[in-house]
Amino acid sequence: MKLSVLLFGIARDIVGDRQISVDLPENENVAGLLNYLKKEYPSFNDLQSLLVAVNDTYAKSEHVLQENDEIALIPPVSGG
Amino acid sequence: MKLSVLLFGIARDIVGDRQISVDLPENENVAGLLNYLKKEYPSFNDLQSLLVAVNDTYAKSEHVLQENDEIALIPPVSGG
Amino acid sequence: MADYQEILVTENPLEVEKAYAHAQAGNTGAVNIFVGTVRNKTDTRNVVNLEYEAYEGMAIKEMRKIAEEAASKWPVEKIIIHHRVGKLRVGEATVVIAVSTPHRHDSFEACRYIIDTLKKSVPIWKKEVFEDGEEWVSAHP
Amino acid sequence: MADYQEILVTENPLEVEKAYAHAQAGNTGAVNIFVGTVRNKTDTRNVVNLEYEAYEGMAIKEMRKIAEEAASKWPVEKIIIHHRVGKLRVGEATVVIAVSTPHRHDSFEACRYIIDTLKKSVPIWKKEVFEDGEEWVSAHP
Repeated sequence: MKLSVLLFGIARDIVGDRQISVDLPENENVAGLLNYLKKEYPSFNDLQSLLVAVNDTYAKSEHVLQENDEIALIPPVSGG
Repeated sequence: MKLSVLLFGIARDIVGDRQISVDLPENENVAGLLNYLKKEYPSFNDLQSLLVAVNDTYAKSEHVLQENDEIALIPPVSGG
Repeated sequence: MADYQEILVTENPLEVEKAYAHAQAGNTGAVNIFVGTVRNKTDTRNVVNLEYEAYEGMAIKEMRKIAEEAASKWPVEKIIIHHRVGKLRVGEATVVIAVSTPHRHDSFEACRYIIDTLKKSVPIWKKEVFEDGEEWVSAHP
Repeated sequence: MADYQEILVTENPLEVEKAYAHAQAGNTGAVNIFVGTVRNKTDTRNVVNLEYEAYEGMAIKEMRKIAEEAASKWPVEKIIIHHRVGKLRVGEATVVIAVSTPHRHDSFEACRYIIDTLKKSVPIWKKEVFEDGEEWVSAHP
């Protein structure tokens, strides 16, 4: 399945784009997506944390992704 | 000695004036002034507290008063 | 008066933005502001208005002391204390305290210390005027 | 959205007085306001400006959740959270949080809970631009 992933902050700088498209097996979960991205972009391993949001909500590792999900990578936040 | 005492809040309402003059023995202290006033105006005994300030500072019971002091009665404060 | 403090007792309406502007300083990362306001009820009685009276010279001196104590306990940049006196309507600000610090937790703690201490020691008195009478707050046990 | 909350992410300068005005309510006796501002230094490096970026839809959703949590823990009247994004200069306000409650300690505690939680969970990112480089805050261990 094709997933579109939104990128912010340092994650966007690492990838060099606001959004990427990734091709993963059906029923892949959040942990699988993160594994894939950390291999493609090793600099992600240097971050203090890297979370995934699905449809505007933080998602757990075992959360299964679907093609129409709005997926975003959340590097360490620093608002306020 | 003659002392002038400033009155605020409920203390002013009890006495009915912003200021009173009291005549006390030389070297009378804060405790003596309060005793005198509580006899003259028994309603002072009903207050939650009654402190005395001398020259803009809270004064202890044993503090000795002098004729030129600025003396004020401080009923329970409720600022803020 | 130390120039990190600004202490004011006034009959004019208080402006939160003004206290904030004065609290802002170059090394500030955080400003905590406390605003006390006139509530519409005390227990179940409707408040019509409030009257504040201050022993002004001493009140300012006591507020300066409190600001000094706060500045000795926390690394504050600025401390602003504006207290209103006179007749106030429901909703109006009675006191505005603004404290700026490099880091946020200090701003919360110093500001809370200042309002808590102010309520205990500063010679200002509040009279609540109800629809059915009036009362000096906290006067009686 | 519950009407006791007002959550805003904006590129426009924040106004403390506006947040205060919205937090005011009839039964309010206390308003605590926290303002985060751009400091002129981080450690010893001079900050030229800050850039804030938000994942806006999710940021608003997370701030609403935080406001709901605060409202379930303390008897709040209103919760205002205004967060600035874009390019900010030293001294400008990055976030304004205002919480009104009947009694003052609740306003301090709820406001502090909101800023502490916001800093942990809301998807907003800050880049510090120094005289000699730039850095996403907290990105690396």
